[in-house]
Amino acid sequence: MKAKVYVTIKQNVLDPQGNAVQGALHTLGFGEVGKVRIGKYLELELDTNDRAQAEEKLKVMCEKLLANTVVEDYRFELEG
Amino acid sequence: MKAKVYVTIKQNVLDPQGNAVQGALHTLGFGEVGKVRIGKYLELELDTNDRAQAEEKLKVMCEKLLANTVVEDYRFELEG
Amino acid sequence: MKFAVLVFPGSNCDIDCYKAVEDTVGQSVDYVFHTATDLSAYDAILVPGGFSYGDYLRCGAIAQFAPVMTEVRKAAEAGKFILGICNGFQILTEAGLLPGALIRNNSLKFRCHQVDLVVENATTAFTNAYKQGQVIDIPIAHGEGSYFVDDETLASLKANNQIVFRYAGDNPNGSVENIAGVCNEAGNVVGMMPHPERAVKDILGSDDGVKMFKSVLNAFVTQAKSGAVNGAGAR
Amino acid sequence: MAQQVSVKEPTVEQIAEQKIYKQFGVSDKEYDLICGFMGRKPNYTEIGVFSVMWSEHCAYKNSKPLLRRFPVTGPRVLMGPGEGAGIVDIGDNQAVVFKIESHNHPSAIEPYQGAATGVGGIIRDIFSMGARPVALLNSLRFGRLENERVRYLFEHVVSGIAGYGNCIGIPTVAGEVMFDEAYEGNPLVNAMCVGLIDHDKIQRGVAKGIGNPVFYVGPATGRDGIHGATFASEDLTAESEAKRSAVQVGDPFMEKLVMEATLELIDSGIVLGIQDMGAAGLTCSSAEMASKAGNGMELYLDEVPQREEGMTAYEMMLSESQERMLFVCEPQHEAQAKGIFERWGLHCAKVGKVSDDGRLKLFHKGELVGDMPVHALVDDCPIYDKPSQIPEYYLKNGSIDTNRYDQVLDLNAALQKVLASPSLASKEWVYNQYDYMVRTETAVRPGSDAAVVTIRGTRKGLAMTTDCNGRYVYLDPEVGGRIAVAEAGRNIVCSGAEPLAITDNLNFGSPEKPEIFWQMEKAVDGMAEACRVFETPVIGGNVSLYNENARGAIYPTPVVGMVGLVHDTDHITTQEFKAEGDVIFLLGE
Ligand SMILES: Nc1ncnc2c1ncn2[C@@H]1O[C@H](COP(=O)(O)OP(=O)(O)O)[C@@H](O)[C@H]1O
Repeated sequence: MKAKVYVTIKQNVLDPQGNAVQGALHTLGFGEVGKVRIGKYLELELDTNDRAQAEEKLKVMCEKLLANTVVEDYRFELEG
Repeated sequence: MKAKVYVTIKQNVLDPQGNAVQGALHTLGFGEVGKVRIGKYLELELDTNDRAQAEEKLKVMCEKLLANTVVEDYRFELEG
Repeated sequence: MKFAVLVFPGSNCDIDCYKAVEDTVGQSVDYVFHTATDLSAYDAILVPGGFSYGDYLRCGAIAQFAPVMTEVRKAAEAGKFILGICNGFQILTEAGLLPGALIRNNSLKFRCHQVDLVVENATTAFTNAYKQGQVIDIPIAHGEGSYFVDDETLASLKANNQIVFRYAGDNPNGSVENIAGVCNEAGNVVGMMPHPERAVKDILGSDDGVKMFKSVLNAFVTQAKSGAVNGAGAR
Repeated sequence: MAQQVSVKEPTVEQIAEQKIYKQFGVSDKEYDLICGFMGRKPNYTEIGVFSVMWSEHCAYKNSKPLLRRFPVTGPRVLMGPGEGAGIVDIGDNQAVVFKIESHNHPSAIEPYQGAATGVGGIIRDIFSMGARPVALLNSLRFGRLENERVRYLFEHVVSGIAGYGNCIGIPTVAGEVMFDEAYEGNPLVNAMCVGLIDHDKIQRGVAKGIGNPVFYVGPATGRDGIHGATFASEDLTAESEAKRSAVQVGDPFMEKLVMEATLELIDSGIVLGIQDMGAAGLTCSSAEMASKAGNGMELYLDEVPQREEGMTAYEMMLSESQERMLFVCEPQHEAQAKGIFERWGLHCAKVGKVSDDGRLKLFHKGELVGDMPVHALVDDCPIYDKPSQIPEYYLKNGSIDTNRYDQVLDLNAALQKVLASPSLASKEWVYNQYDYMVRTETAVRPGSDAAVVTIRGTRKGLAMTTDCNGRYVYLDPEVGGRIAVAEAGRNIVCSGAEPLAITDNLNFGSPEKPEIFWQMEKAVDGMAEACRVFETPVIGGNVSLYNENARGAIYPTPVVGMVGLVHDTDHITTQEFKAEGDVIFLLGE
């Protein structure tokens, strides 16, 4: 199976990176760009066929390692 | 409209971060985890209703700024 | 000879580059802000280390669009001497003035320490005072200094003698073929991750970087002489 | 008095009846005092402002009587404790500015950002005095590395320090790291910054000149770290896990812009008073600036740049968003000030006015939402003389005959064991992540005794170090306190410098416990005595209390940051043996 994990910065937490990119896009003439938020995107190959178990495990992986839940949210999708 | 941009490291480029995460997940007991690749995930708010134009512009943003095409691939989705 | 040290809002080795010019070759040197639109007064342009625009997203990604970069491109084409150090190197690759890209160190950590470099090409504007194959002691200080080029470009770099420096000992960041610095085809634009401006007197741990500044003065003097013959470019 | 229109905020009556102030760490007695100073009961915003101003972090209500025991003057001291940082004369119209600050609690919760914002905060303390920061140091304590969480904290604290310092371009030149079970769950992250200034550039945080405008500069205010100040003065419990929103995120690039612009602004000579927004942000900076000038201040909160929608007065006053400053200049200089900030891509907003009534008045959406006497906020917090009691462990240890240890037979094995301990092992893994060379003035790098940073255009240099052995202080606080100062002094002298002064960070457990208060008292006495003997006055510092959890308190850890003057760079000495055949001497017993 393949998992896609999206880690995003919590809404009320400052995202200096997103702000910098927004500013740069404006400078480049893309005035239509509003808020930009930058997160992480992970692709994991999982050697298992048990979907329910995979979901459970992914949750643990995210909580423990992939996301820093103090400042980040996460969600994931399972494929295959 | 809202755009989601995925920037991933090209297949032939080393992804030390992905490897490190894979190693860490194994140490944590998730032996089923195979290859891990880490990229960026951006959410952009776009103040426009012209989908075709938005797509075109996003492509330019990606090529010019959001991805470095020497080492990264990108793709995006438009919503709304 | 007139040097420009570019200043992006997040540059932090600008002062060091400025002092290095003063202390090594004693030529005139100015800080030039990232908003400047004219570099015609300068013979050499130093693109210093630091974090240009915070280096969010990717190092040097945002800086490539600074107004002054248009001028840097012109200067490169005109054959002026351009040296990008650390973040300056990242900016020059992002701007397409040098081939390849710099990605995160394979250790995933910032690394700051002395390294040994081999001078692979002692004919560039910034390395002519060294001997070919000479090993020099210069510090590094970067988190994203792993040099990457695809195989095809690598072959052409080799064919054109564009690899300027290689790490002599351990590869500190995972760079392809230990590459620490490269130049453009003409050899007037050089980019490197190590910091020669931090190796200009004994008290700093090494003075092996002095010759980089001497080299460019040499190159300038040589160019000026031949320019005088051709009736162009002399100052 | 207008009540904030927010469903969430308790009313004046609710605060009184349900004793909501207690959640802010305000005692019944303190609440009564506040009502007395106000002449009425405070509303939610006001009690919030009082609670941070009267927290240990801002008011030093438990430690002030002890801090008074430190020698704080000397022929070279230009500014002692009280301002953002202390200042010591180094001749030629130059002076050195330095201070240490803790970010222990934030780092325990989010190690990267906690450590990073700790570094950011101490840098602002230095440049808000008008000084150019030239070096950073840190002093770190963690539990044992066998523990997974400890390794996580260690790794991310170090990256956070590196991430901030490297980006802003100030070299991190020295520090110390120790590992001991006593710090498990309560890591210590103390950061120190050293700056250089010319005498005539020294700034103070004063709101001078009735009617003068007050400007805000830096990024917009968000709901970051609200109540961080009172939070830092509470025990770390399971409950604080729930207060996780208290995490601020640092933006070193923004700080670099604010720093360059601020130094340029100060250089222009138009600043009358300037202060950074540290703990308790807008509250602390506005109240203190008004107090120091003997004035009042009006703040127009609608003018405060806001990152999030619908922020209340309470949230704006208590936000700890990073990289912000407050300054006062004359109205005719407004355009000039704005121009300087614009050059660095920053906006500065006029958010208030210096007033003559000695009150801090807050206006929001056309209404007066807070009105408090500045004096009460800044100076009238009750100071407590806590009871002190000799701990049992100390009495018990007193009877141990320290000469009765087993003789060490296998010296090689013993040496190897010592060298293998993480506290003594090489810290290269740590400091190679720090850019310790940027600015090209670092003559002695991490890895020797004290670091030395040279001063361009002179033959002078500054030697600097942080030291403390918490175990010694635990075993005998008074002797341990002396040892901390003496060790710092030795490090400075060994690098070829004359010790000038110290800054200190008193990291202790809960002062409510008489045994802990005794540790504080004795350690301070020991340090004070050593400072007198070495003629190194204390020119500033920081106090971090309540460093304990269910398993107990940390070792008492009064970290000493000392700076010395190298009179001639030829006198710089480094630690390593230089050549074969050189004679080795052992000094002392
Ligand atoms: N956290 C740190 N940051 C920067 N430098 C450090 C840090 N920890 C240790 N160092 C440096 O490593 C060297 C050795 O440190 P340490 O083992 O504490 O020895 P000591 O304090 O006895 O000199 C010192 O030069 C010190 O400055």
